[in-house]
Amino acid sequence: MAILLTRESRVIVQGMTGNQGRFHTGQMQAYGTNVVGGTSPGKGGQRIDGIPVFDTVSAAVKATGADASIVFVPAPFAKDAAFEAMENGIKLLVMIPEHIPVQDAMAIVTRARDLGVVVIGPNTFGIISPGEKTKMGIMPNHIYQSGPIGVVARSGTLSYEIAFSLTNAGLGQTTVVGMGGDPVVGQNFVSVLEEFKHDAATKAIVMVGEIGGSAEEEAAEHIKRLGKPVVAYLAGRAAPPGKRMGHAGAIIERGRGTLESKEKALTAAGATVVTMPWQVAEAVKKLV
Amino acid sequence: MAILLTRESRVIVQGMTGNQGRFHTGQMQAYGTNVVGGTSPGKGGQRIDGIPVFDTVSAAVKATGADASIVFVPAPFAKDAAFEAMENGIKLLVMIPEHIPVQDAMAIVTRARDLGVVVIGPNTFGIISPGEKTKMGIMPNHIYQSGPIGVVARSGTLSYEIAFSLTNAGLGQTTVVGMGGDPVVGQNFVSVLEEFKHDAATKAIVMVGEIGGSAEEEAAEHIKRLGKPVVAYLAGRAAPPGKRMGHAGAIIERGRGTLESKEKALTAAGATVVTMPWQVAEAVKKLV
Amino acid sequence: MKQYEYLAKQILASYGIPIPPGRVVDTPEDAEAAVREIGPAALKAQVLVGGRGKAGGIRFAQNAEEAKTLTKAMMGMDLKGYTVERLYAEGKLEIEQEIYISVTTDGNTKAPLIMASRAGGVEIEEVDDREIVRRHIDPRVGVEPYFGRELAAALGLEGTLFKEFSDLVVKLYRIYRDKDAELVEINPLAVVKGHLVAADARLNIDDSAMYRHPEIQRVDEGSVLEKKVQEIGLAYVELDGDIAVMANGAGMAMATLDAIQFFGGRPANFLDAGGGASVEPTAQALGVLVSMDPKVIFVNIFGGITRCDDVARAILQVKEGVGIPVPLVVRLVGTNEAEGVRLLAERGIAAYSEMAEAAEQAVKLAGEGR
Amino acid sequence: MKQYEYLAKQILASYGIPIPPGRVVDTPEDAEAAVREIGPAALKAQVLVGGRGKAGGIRFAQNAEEAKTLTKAMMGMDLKGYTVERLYAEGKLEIEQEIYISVTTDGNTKAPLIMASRAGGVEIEEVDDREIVRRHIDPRVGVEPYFGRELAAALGLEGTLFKEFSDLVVKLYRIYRDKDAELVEINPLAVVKGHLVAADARLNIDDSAMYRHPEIQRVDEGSVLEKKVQEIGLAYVELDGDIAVMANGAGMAMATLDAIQFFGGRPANFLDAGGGASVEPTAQALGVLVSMDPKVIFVNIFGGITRCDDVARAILQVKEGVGIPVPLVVRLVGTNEAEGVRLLAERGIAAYSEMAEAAEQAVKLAGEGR
Repeated sequence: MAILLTRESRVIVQGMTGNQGRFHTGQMQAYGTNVVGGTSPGKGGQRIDGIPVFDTVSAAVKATGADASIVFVPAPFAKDAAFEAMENGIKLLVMIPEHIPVQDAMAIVTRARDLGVVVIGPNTFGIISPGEKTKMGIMPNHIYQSGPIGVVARSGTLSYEIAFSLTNAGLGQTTVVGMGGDPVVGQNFVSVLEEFKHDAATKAIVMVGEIGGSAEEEAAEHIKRLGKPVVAYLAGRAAPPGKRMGHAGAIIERGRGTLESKEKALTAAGATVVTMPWQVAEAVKKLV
Repeated sequence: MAILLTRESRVIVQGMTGNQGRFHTGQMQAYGTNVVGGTSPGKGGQRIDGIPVFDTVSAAVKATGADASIVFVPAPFAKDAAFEAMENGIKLLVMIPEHIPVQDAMAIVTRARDLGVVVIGPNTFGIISPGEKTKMGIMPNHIYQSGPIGVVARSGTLSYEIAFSLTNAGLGQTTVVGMGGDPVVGQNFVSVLEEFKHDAATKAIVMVGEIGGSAEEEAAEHIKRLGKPVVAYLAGRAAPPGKRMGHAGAIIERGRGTLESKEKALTAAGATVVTMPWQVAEAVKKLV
Repeated sequence: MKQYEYLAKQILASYGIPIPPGRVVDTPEDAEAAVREIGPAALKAQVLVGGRGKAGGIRFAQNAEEAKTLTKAMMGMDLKGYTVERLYAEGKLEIEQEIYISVTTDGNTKAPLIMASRAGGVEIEEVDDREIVRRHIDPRVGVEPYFGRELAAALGLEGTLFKEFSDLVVKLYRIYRDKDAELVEINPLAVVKGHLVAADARLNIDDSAMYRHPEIQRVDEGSVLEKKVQEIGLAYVELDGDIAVMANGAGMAMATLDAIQFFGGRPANFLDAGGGASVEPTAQALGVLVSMDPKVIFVNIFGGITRCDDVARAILQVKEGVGIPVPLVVRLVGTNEAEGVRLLAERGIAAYSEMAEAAEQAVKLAGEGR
Repeated sequence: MKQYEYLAKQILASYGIPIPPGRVVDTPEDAEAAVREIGPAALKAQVLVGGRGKAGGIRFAQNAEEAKTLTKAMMGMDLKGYTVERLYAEGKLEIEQEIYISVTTDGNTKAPLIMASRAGGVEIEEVDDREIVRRHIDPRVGVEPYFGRELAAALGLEGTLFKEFSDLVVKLYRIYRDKDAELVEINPLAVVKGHLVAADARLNIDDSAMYRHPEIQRVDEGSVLEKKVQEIGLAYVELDGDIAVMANGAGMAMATLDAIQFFGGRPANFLDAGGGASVEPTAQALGVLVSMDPKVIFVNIFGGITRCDDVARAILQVKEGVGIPVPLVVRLVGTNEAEGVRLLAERGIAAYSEMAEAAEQAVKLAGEGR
């Protein structure tokens, strides 16, 4: 079992003929993802590793019945790609590119809400469901393993670190979701926790958060009614206030967004809060 | 009984302190409309004929529980007024002004669809429900009478002509709807016919159409399944092709929109088509 | 408001759509100089009617001398009722293919409609429906580049044309939005040396939105009389009959024409005096009808916002001012009817209350009818 | 990308928002001339930090002579770590009231957020929550004038201020949209002689959107080193410790700082080498760390897209090029881990696989820790 992405998902790759698109299409196939097609305007008719390339998503969907898409086009073209996917019936959309203008991200996410599309990202490593042997993303294949833990993270490498430590501790994952590091992304902790809540296979959840924003505080409210144990690790303890740390937009504002307020809220909600990434696996073990 | 506008409707007037707004507020009250308030930015706190004036629709709705609004502001401000009404929960919106840019009308109508707002107009005389003694519009009060006929028209004076001839023939009206003369308006014959279909009090329907567009052809399709008799009168028999007749945008294009094609479609659908306005009442009499 | 081709093309060019080299000319000498500069050129009459080419409004000059001669012949010529006052000298194109594309508003779906066809170069009305690709645009989404690509794919374009056409669709929609266009049309969108060029263009701006486009040139349209009435703010169209007509409301005015025709008469014009015109503009409009020298004047009013007494006052003002030298038939009912009828009766004008009777009488007075 | 106050104000003014008269000056003579022209003026240091006023970055010159003296004193002064390189001489305002207003993006609701308060003039963080009016904007609708009126009403404004404020809200949102702003803030929005004036303004443009704003001036932000690393395209922030740090991914880099602090060390910087940086930029970034002259360099990599062998190659390139004269701790796991570890081992560098162990060792080598 898994959330959002399952074996039934029929995946296309937008921007499949670029370096990144081509490489990760291969990686996804190797992992087991059902990649049914790709798009690259002007290159329709080609095949890459046996997968048909189309000029438009419209043509790809018609020919393959795709319902999910992963986008690899450069940031200035990402909004176009996202709308092309959504207006042509794609219901799960993974936006890999970073540096997408926030206004574009807002337009994408707003439209997605109206159309009932689940957007993962932008600026995400994607989503992987080890139990279903399928992924849409750029995460390394070998660090995951099937098991009962759901993982939701803001940023990429940190989640690899933690997923790998879970795997090494014998704690496999149902699904690992990367929400994306940008200021405006499709998911938030609440929406992903809600999915995990309804996934019978998920027995415990790991939340990987950061300073800035108030997503963790909102998640805390939700955790009270979740009915499943949660371990939370938040990065940014050593970050000085007012400084922006990369594209995570980790700026501390007005008490909200400080590590203290987040950890306090999460602890009060019943979550186990750990201080360092290497403490996560141990904490999870105590709960399952 | 009536459609869309009933005695329960709580009406505000946007632009109530202007000449037109003030005059027609009086006329509406005289007819029986439940006018609960008006708006005029910067003039909040005043009263006009005992009706409270507010600075914003938000304040008016909060104070009066209004659910319907009639807009009298000049065309350049009409889009703003319409959005103010819709975003503040108004569900029936009558747009009197003419010369509203088509792009603005399109934005209004699109948003209305998303929010479930019924828009009458723009460039309309409004809507009147004689049986309920209530109106939102600028039509003369004395020419209507309560009875079993539903009337839907594109343009104003022509509908007065016909409504008055019905009244004079002893054929009162449930509701008379003016869809408005602009290229893009909130209603079409199909949507209004559908309302009349479900109004038990309406026994027969009069459609007043024009050359141009294909609204009448689409209505014909609907009339086949309507279950109520329809009399149709269409203006523009003598209009030469390619000429625009006023703001009705009556331009004949490609066979669609000619009087012949419209009358043929309506006749085929079972409607009684008459040639001149003064033949309408007689034709209706034969049907009820 | 229609724009002359050269104005439309200037706007297209400002959005990065390629247009041929060209210059406006209004004397034979101008044309001579222009052709000397740009080489063999089409001389295109700048009039606001379709089908110019077939009507002789587009001629080709191989050299400057020819341009001078042709311009001499074309300036001042009558083209479907419009006088040619200026030409657009435009570099001759070696056209390989002609495509049609336009964006307009579809009142039925209440959405922008884009139409394209590879059978360009003729009026779209003459193209087989199966050769036209029609796509509605969701106004909440607008036109992102993918929409252009889908359209290019639907037309079967490939390579450079696929890319250029996709880009052009985005720009065309932007013009439609930014400029409040009723219609923006490129026909033909020519393929020249493998690239797209807007060989002809039409741009109609929404009259109601002109107030927010000071950057767009006001273009006079229609006959002298039409312009005169439009200046008063009323809708007016010239027809070819002899019964001058005024009514209030576009639908009512149309029905009035219908009624005249019904009784065998021929209306001379369409004049919508508006839903609530006051004395002065109504009198001015009536003055225009008098100046048309018709056989009969027929005024058909159902007073809603328009007050019958105002109409009566306007009639009397004209009658007692410039005078009304032809028979006048007045039909007057509705708001303040009694007062209006009384005012007219005092000065010897009997008003009808039934539209049918009044129309029949107007036709009879014109010496027509059955 | 933050904009200097004077640049922000130019943009505001281009949207019709009233700003005080002002001029950029960078010499005492400039300032003298400016004040001679505009009269008594505030001399405002153009630096990209908040709270300038309290830090002495805003001074008032009553006359030209004073302006000269003050400018001499202010030019080159250090303001919260930033050197003052230019001033903005701005006509002194008789402020009757100070209002706060800003538009920003709320990542939680994924919608623009407008905040306003009648307690303007101080940082909004210091204003009582109950005195702040917060309204989200539906991005599908944007800001129509009514939204401004609702906001003006919520603030309790009346008369002229009601109208001016309503209009200003529309313009401010338009700037936010058109310019891809992360933040557009007017604080204080001053009431002067009963009218609104933008007395101070902040405008931060979304870095990711700068590519589509050639009209917006690029503003250098940060220290020399920060600029250098940012030019390579990596995210870098200077801190005040002595352990130089490089990691891949913003989250990972933050966690690395946390780990160093956890073991009692002090990180010298934040450096996100990116999710997939190749050899060259990684080597460049590492070169920057070397040039910082830290006690220890700590490289913490979990290879996802980043390949461990690429990182190893970058390390060796720097080691064998400019050299790495301080202790180096490398933690390397993930994609192509074996190859990367082997490459390093060949040149005598032992890589850790556990982040905790590596961080502890780095702290130990810096002579710190518990």
